[in-house]
Amino acid sequence: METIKKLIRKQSLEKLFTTLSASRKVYAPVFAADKRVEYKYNPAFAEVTFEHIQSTLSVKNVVFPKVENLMYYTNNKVDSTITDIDLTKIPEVVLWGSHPCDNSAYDVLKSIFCWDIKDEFFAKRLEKLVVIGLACHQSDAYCFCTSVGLTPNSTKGSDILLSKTKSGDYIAEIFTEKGNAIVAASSDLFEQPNNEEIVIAEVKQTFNHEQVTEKLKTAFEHPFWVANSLRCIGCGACAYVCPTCACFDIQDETKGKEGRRYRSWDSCGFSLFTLHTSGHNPREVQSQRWRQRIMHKFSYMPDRNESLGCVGCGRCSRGCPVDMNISEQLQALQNI
Amino acid sequence: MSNIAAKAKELLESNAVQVVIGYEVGPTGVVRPAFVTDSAKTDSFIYNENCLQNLAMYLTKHEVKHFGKMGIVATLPVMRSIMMLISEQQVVSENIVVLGISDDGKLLDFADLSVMHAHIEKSNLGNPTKDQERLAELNKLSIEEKFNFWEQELSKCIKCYACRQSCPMCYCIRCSTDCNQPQWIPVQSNTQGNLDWHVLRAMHLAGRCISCGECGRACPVNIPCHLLTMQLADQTYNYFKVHAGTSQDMKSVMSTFEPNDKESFII
Amino acid sequence: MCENIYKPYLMVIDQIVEETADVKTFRLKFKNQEDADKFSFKAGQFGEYSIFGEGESTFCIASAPTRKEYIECTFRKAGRVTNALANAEVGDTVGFRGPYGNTFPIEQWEGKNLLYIAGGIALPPMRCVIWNTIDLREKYKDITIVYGARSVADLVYKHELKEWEERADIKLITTVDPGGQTPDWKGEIGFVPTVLEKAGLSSANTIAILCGPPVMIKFTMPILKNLGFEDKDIFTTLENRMKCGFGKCGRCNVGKLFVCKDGPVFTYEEMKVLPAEY
Amino acid sequence: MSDFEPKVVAFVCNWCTYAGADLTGTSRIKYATNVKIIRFPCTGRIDFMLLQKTFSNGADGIIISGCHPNDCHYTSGNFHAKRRWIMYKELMDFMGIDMNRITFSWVSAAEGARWAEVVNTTVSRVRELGPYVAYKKMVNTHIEEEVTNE
Repeated sequence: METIKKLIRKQSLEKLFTTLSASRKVYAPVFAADKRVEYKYNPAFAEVTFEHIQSTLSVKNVVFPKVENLMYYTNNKVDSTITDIDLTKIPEVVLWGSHPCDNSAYDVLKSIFCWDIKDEFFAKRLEKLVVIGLACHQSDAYCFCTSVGLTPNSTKGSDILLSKTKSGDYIAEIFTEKGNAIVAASSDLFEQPNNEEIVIAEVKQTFNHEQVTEKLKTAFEHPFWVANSLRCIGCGACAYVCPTCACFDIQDETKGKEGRRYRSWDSCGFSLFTLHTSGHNPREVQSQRWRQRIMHKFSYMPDRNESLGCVGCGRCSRGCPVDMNISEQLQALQNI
Repeated sequence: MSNIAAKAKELLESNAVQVVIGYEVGPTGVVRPAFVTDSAKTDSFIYNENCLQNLAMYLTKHEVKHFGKMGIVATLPVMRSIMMLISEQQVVSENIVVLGISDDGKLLDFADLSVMHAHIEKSNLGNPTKDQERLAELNKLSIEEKFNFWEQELSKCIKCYACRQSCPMCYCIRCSTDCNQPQWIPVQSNTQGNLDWHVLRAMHLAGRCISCGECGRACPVNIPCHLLTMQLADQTYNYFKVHAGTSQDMKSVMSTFEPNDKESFII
Repeated sequence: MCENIYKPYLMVIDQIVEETADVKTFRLKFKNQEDADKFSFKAGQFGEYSIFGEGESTFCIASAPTRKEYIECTFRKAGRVTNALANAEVGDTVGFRGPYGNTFPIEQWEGKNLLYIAGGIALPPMRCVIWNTIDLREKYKDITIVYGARSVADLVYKHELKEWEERADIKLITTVDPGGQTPDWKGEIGFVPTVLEKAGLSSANTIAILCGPPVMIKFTMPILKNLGFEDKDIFTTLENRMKCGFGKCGRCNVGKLFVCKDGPVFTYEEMKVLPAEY
Repeated sequence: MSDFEPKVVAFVCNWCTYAGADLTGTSRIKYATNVKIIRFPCTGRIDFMLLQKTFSNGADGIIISGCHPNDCHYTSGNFHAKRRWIMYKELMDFMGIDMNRITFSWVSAAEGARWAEVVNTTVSRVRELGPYVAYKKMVNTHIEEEVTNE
């Protein structure tokens, strides 16, 4: 459908939010007690922040939960049975106020989960998701969306994108039928847009992702990897906060005879990730694992899935205990 | 701090060490670990009050060890970690040169480990004041309040294991959580499993934690998990009069005993 | 209701063969006839076998696709799942997902000589293609199998080795590592590469299919090169840690390829351009 | 709560308390049937993770018992255990896990009557405390929220 532009006054946002909360789950960012920003289901509108740069964790969990059951089973040796998951129970969720980088990540995840056989768990959750994005009007030194081909007001992945105007009202751009349905249900809250200027954050481009991808084709054996990953301690923080990291583990958990098979987030930064039962590990040391992380996102994925595995949100660098700053590393890689 | 740079340069030039581990400032202004192998590049080393990360964890990291002898910029927690690592036979004292930093930020000259030992002995070995105050506050709570506090905090855990990875004492090549026969700690993150993990971590660090607080700093979701190990560090002293990481031939608190260890709860 | 790609078939253990002290072969039959009717696979493909409550483990399907009605898998007791499998009994239910991965291009091999080289527990992933080609015997010229293990006790498929040995249309060379022989051992003594070198084989019109531990591959490759094998005529089946089996979980990722989707069968030519992360 | 029957798990050492519990039986001393005894070679073998698993699998109380100090079949297993339990108890106290639900005791092979007393006092104390609701709640909460995302 064609993009529709509307204006919504700041005092009308609460009305829209409460209307939405009444009929479905709304997942919105709030400030936690320790000043971190986290997303919460159906918070009070007063809690919801419009002034955050980035939440600590990404919002990929609405389509790819950190733990997700794949089936239930009973193990009776001879008469074991399987019970399927009822995917029709997946609720409708409105994602409120997530930034363009996060919203762009759904396409990336789709290229992983649906490239060959379709992963219905992911696909169903995405289908039930409506995204009301919020263009960034502020940024910090870790943001680098402009370096990966996005902007602080990229529209990709949003059903509706709100952009703040100078007076504090919001311009709502509606891109999809899903978004349109939300606007239509509260049409009294939306007005014709005026010509007021909108505030968009400035994010400086630090590298050119196409050049990085090109460089990486021949950089596998480069000493760069060891030299620049010495301080990496091999935790999974970067992967777990990342909106596009989708590697997972599958495990069984039983109590008595009943149990479930679930998948949970995993990280290529862990040595256990690739360890064979024989004891052989194809990626034995941390530099190899760090290389895999960068290669996967910036070389293998563009090559294989035709999507860059990074949206420039900068969470991995903010969350890293040892400042493995990804945009700095990519900048360096571009020039090796 | 130019004298760290000078000392590092001297060590590298004389080939006394092949790498120096210290601190530098990253492009976003954050202090972070730095590894210098080239004597011409020691100028990037800095030292200020933000240099809090415990660098000792790199002494057992494969790629760092690989360089050969290591020089390491060491504040008190790092010195104590080094003592622990030597006493647990993870680091060979001949392989390291310690560039000690005093509490007021001055470069110390440690001719050998006995000098470092003397320095540690006369330092304040308790938990940092800020953390000790927080411990006292938590200890005042009722049992329900404590449980609620930790339940709430641990529900945030995403099992990224930054607490484990950042800890110099967590050097096991294969951690108990990585073993699945039996699966002590569930792979996925749920509050009960997270609690089990943090109990396991704290217990495995009982008598070994040197109160650097690195685990809590590393946590991306700000769980104060360092308080668990610090509480045990406190109690280790309380019961056994031992501070971890004071000498290179310290006996492990949890694998030794005294027949007259005092307790009041076993009937 | 949508199809759950993670849901396994329920299989019944129909037969258990103890190959060695820690290696077993299971013959599995589908619990539901509908599943059996729908199911088909090709030589080289693998599956995810599971004991409910312990998890899934990846092995190649060891039986030939020409033998319908059942599938077989051979595994060594090594980890949590294989230990649990080893404790299972005839009649127990296990889970199976598959088949996944690519296949040996046996149609392209028609009219050629086939040289199979396997070491230790690496014979099972090749057994499928070996039987497949033996069952279509008239389509291929000479079939040679070189199989080595640490000791006589570690040789798997002992009765099948005997059957192959007795057949005039198959040349079988078995070997055990020095010291691994028994007094009545009639095969070769020595490592696979050495035995291969001595065997006086030719690369003319021949496809080599190689599978074994990394150290065996490392020393066998130069010998195959000396014999004049071209990279594209050397096949192997790779093994990486896997979870999902269809290119989503990211575990078996090597370069831009997924061992589970683009493999497990690779030619040496394909492998050479991959990063050495397998 | 009147019909609440506590589930208590006892981890005991083979040489003293298990034999002691045997003596309780052969002496025909009756004691609470709420206890499930698990025999270990030595108290030194009782890992604290076992206790964690016991609570998460639904126990309301735990007893740990072994040889009196200096009586250990392996000379020092119980001394090691003692140090471990001191630390464990401090940690549990700090984390708000109810130590009134765990009894640590030394019961020798000759103390049949004492074993009955240890069990009875533990069971009646746990009975008064009621089911370990707080822990059970924590164990069960994640299952709904994470999976269905409902």
